[in-house]
Amino acid sequence: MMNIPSNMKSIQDQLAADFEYLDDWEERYAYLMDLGKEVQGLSPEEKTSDNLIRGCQSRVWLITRYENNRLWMSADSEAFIARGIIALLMKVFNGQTPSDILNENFDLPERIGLTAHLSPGRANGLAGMLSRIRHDASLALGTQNRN
Amino acid sequence: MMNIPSNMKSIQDQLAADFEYLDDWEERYAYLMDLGKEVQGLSPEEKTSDNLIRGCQSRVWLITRYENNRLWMSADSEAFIARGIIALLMKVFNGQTPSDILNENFDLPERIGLTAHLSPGRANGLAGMLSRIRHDASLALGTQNRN
Amino acid sequence: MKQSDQSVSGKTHQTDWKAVRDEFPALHQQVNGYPLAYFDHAATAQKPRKVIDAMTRYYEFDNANVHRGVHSLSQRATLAYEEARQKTARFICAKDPSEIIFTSGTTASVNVVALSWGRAHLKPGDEVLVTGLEHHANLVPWQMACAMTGAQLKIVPVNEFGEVSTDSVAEMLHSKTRIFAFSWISNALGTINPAHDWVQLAREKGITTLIDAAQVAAHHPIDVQHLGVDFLCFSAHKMMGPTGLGVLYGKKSILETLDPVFGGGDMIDEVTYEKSTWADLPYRLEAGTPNIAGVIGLSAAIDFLESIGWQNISRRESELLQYALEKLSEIPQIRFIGSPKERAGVISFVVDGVHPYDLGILLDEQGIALRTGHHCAQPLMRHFGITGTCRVSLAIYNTFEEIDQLDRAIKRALRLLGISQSN
Amino acid sequence: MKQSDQSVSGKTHQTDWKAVRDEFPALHQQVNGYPLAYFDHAATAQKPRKVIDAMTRYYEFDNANVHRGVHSLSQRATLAYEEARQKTARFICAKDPSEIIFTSGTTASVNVVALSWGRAHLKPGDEVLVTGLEHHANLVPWQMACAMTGAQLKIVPVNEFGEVSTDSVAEMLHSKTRIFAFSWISNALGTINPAHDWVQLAREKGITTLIDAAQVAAHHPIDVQHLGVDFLCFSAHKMMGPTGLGVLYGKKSILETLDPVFGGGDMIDEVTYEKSTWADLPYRLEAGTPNIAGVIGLSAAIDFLESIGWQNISRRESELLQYALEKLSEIPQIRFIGSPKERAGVISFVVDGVHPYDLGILLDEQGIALRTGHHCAQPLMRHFGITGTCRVSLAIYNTFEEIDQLDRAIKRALRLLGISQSN
Ligand SMILES: Cc1ncc(COP(=O)(O)O)c(C=O)c1O
Ligand SMILES: Cc1ncc(COP(=O)(O)O)c(C=O)c1O
Repeated sequence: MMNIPSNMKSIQDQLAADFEYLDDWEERYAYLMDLGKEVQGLSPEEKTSDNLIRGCQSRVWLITRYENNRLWMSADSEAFIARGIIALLMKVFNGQTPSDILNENFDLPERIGLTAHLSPGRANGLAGMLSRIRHDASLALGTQNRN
Repeated sequence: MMNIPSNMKSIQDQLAADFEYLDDWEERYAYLMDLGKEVQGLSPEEKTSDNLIRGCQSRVWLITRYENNRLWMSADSEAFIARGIIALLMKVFNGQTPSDILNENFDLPERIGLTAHLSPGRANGLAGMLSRIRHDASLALGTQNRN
Repeated sequence: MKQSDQSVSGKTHQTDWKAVRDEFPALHQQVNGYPLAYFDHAATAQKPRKVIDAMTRYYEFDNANVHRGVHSLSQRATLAYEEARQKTARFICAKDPSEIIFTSGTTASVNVVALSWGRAHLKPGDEVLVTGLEHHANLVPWQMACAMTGAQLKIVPVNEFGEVSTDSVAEMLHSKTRIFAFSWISNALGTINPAHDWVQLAREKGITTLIDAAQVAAHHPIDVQHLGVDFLCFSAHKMMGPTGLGVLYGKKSILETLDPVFGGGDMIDEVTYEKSTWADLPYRLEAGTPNIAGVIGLSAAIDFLESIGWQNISRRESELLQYALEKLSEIPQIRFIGSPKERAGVISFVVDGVHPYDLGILLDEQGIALRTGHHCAQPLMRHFGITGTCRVSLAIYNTFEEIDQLDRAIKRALRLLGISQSN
Repeated sequence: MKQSDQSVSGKTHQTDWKAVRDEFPALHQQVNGYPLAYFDHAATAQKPRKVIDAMTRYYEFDNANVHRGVHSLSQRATLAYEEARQKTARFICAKDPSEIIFTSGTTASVNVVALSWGRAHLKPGDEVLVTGLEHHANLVPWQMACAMTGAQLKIVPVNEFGEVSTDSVAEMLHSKTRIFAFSWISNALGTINPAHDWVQLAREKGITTLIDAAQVAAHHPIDVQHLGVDFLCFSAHKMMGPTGLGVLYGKKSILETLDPVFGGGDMIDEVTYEKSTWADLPYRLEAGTPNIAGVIGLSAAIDFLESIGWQNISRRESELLQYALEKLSEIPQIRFIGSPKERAGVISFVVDGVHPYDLGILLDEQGIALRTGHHCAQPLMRHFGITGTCRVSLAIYNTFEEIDQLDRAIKRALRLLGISQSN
């Protein structure tokens, strides 16, 4: 978990390529949910309302930790698809530096046909998760700059 | 003023005929405002808020009196056109019996091209005046029936 | 068990339901490569061409501010606006058009009553009664009114079938109860409450009544005289009319006692810098420029519903409901939430082990629009020990084929989710 | 002095005003046998084709309830709704979309502040300051808030020109003043107030500010950052958008302290039978199904105005205003009410001995739509010793020919009324 990941652009490219192999929406969702199964999840005590991402119809909890100049995250959700989305986010953002996170153009959802999940409405969690990650990254950046 | 008028249908027909002679809207309004000049009006003391017809943009006051089984009315307004409308109403309804008033189909406005003044909005007084007259006629009818 | 609309159309006589459906432009589209099957009627209804056109026409020809203008456009707009009020009055059998207040929605209507009537009539020790079935729109305003006045909110319990028994209502209506506010049809479960009986019970005890008829107006005729209710609220957008418009009906004698909640143009009689006096009803409760186009759209929606006829509407809806219930009960993983004896075209269900959100997404991929979540009835969900359901809500423009499509789509989604029949 | 639009178009460079006018379907009609000349813009604006089409398109393709749906239509509707919020935020330079609350109109926006902020911050001894120019929408709610809280309403006086001097404002903003609520542009006289300066004066004394920008949004760019104002209100229908929709802007830090006025769906976080917690901004202040189509129409109206550009808009409006003032001042019977140095495209006048209603009717007979009456500003009318005026209000879609038509029509009406020049 603490291994330093490769750069975000190439991770996104790799994931987009993985999804491109899949023929139809069924396979894409099946793959997404499979990715979700790998997410470690959170303990009941970690599922606090502070860690709850508002604006998800299925509850999503997300915790970030700033360590060694990098942002580490763990998350959980009640729904399979939301967990799949968590998995994608973790693959891309987990262990990256705050400034890289803030500079990254996260276009993966469009590229793999999951744009719907990015809508700013409150039914979906992706927008909420993304803004929590970015928010925590800017906080971390603040800490870093003060150091 | 206390002369018993002819029946309302024939008064309406007569007025409609008078207006038919007029060539255009200018002549019709000129005639209407001329009719309005004949309206006797009310004294300042009679212009109470009870006598005010709500829903006229130009203030209109109307008083009815029930005497000899007939409804007698006097009215006033600040505006020339509203006084003209008052004149029409008085010609048709003044001195009629309550039951005749309530039974009369008052279609004169349509016939002389003044329908706009009948709209149920609050800019115009005709609807308000008409419903006040009808209201007072039903009250009078109640009195009559109890006698 | 597959029925086609053709084979069924024999049952519903005169009405050509295909032609009715054709009047709704939004229904004729593909979603994710599938024909759209819109089952989210209880959230908001689709709009027939005539409603859309009426508003377009208004903006193209008659657009003007109402009431104070003497020019022709303003006269025309005012006439259309006030005729719509008369039509709405007739639609629910109100005695007088001035008993119809146009608001921005059911939510606003309930809040106006809770704020204005509530402030005037509630005090510590008093009780406000609602049922356990309420939409937040008929619950939260009363919580707020109680918090403000010190009155207490009481809830008539819901049974395991998603019903509220008339006995419980009778028991909880007592000398401390000031108002009984209840939904006639539950948006979450479809339960139809015996509105007339409940109002009678309350009236016998001199208790004021409010009916949340948001789910009723597109489905059943409403007769406020027969109901005897004091207040009744509904939204245009749920009855094939436009968004941003609601109706508050109130008995004239009681509306006349209400202080306005909002102040501004149109609701005043005379204003000085020091104080203002209020206009007559209905204007007193309609501050500011109203939703004129919305009112004209509502008027067209009423015409549309009446042109189809209530008998045809209910026959069609109950046929669709029966068919959908049949199909869905054949899917063993489905557990219905609520099984009220009197049920409108609403079916709520869950699949144990599956979050409604997942199912909703996978159905959307197959063109199915249904609602997942708490349906603005969180306490009711908690009553059933769940956080949400999938809700199918039906309208006359749905087809039996769409229900077949739903059936296939659910099965496919469950396979994908790995929830096999044998689970 | 007769100018044609052709001869003038040279002055206004790029913009083809005839083409702009052609985008407004309602303007191309005859009224009583004359071409309609619509001078009632301040009451409500006409709508360009693009605004009407955006709403039609919404109803034809994307109509669904927002926020809680996972299906595609609901996603599309939500996206459009929230993008419109972002656009509106940008339109007035708000820092954050959550500072934009959609309401049913300016009137509702002001009332929400008066009720929610007022209840929390006003107490006996406090003062609320408004000006003598206010529309009832920014006067009556404050009277009601004062009646409820025991605060006192103070009025900055209007001078003979229909202006409020900044000196008087400075004088009346003092330690007891809690909020200063004023209209940026007077709908009755067209007076443009120095909004930025007034807000600065109030801020220096720590006084909360509210701007009624109902008459501004179609005419001038609004920059809430530059203004530094706490609350700002406007209506879509006055800026070529639809009826039934308004905006309440509030600084986030202050909006966050506001309790909701209405309770219901969408504004809650968690509801139990006993109590509820509120959602985050902006939802907390948007109870119930919003006016979704209206919001989409507003978005199109913003696009339309921006596509023309503020410079072009103000140049055009001031050319029309100058021309109209010139023409009308040549009619000796006309007495202007208000002659503010800074004036938007609004001209109020009376003819002594003639009731505005009579003039309005006789102008309507000649295709002229203008407003007569008190313009929801009764106290201001009383200040001038009149009960009402005739009001010409101009917009970019008006033409110089229409002003000529107005000129001829007034002269003809005055002849008919027997008010000859020599009077
Ligand atoms: C200056 C001003 N404030 C407020 C309002 C009220 O706006 P609305 O009626 O759209 O709520 C108006 C328009 O009537 C206005 O001109
Ligand atoms: C039963 C019920 N009551 C009230 C409402 C609230 O209606 P609106 O959101 O139109 O104000 C709804 C709809 O959401 C409903 O279904």
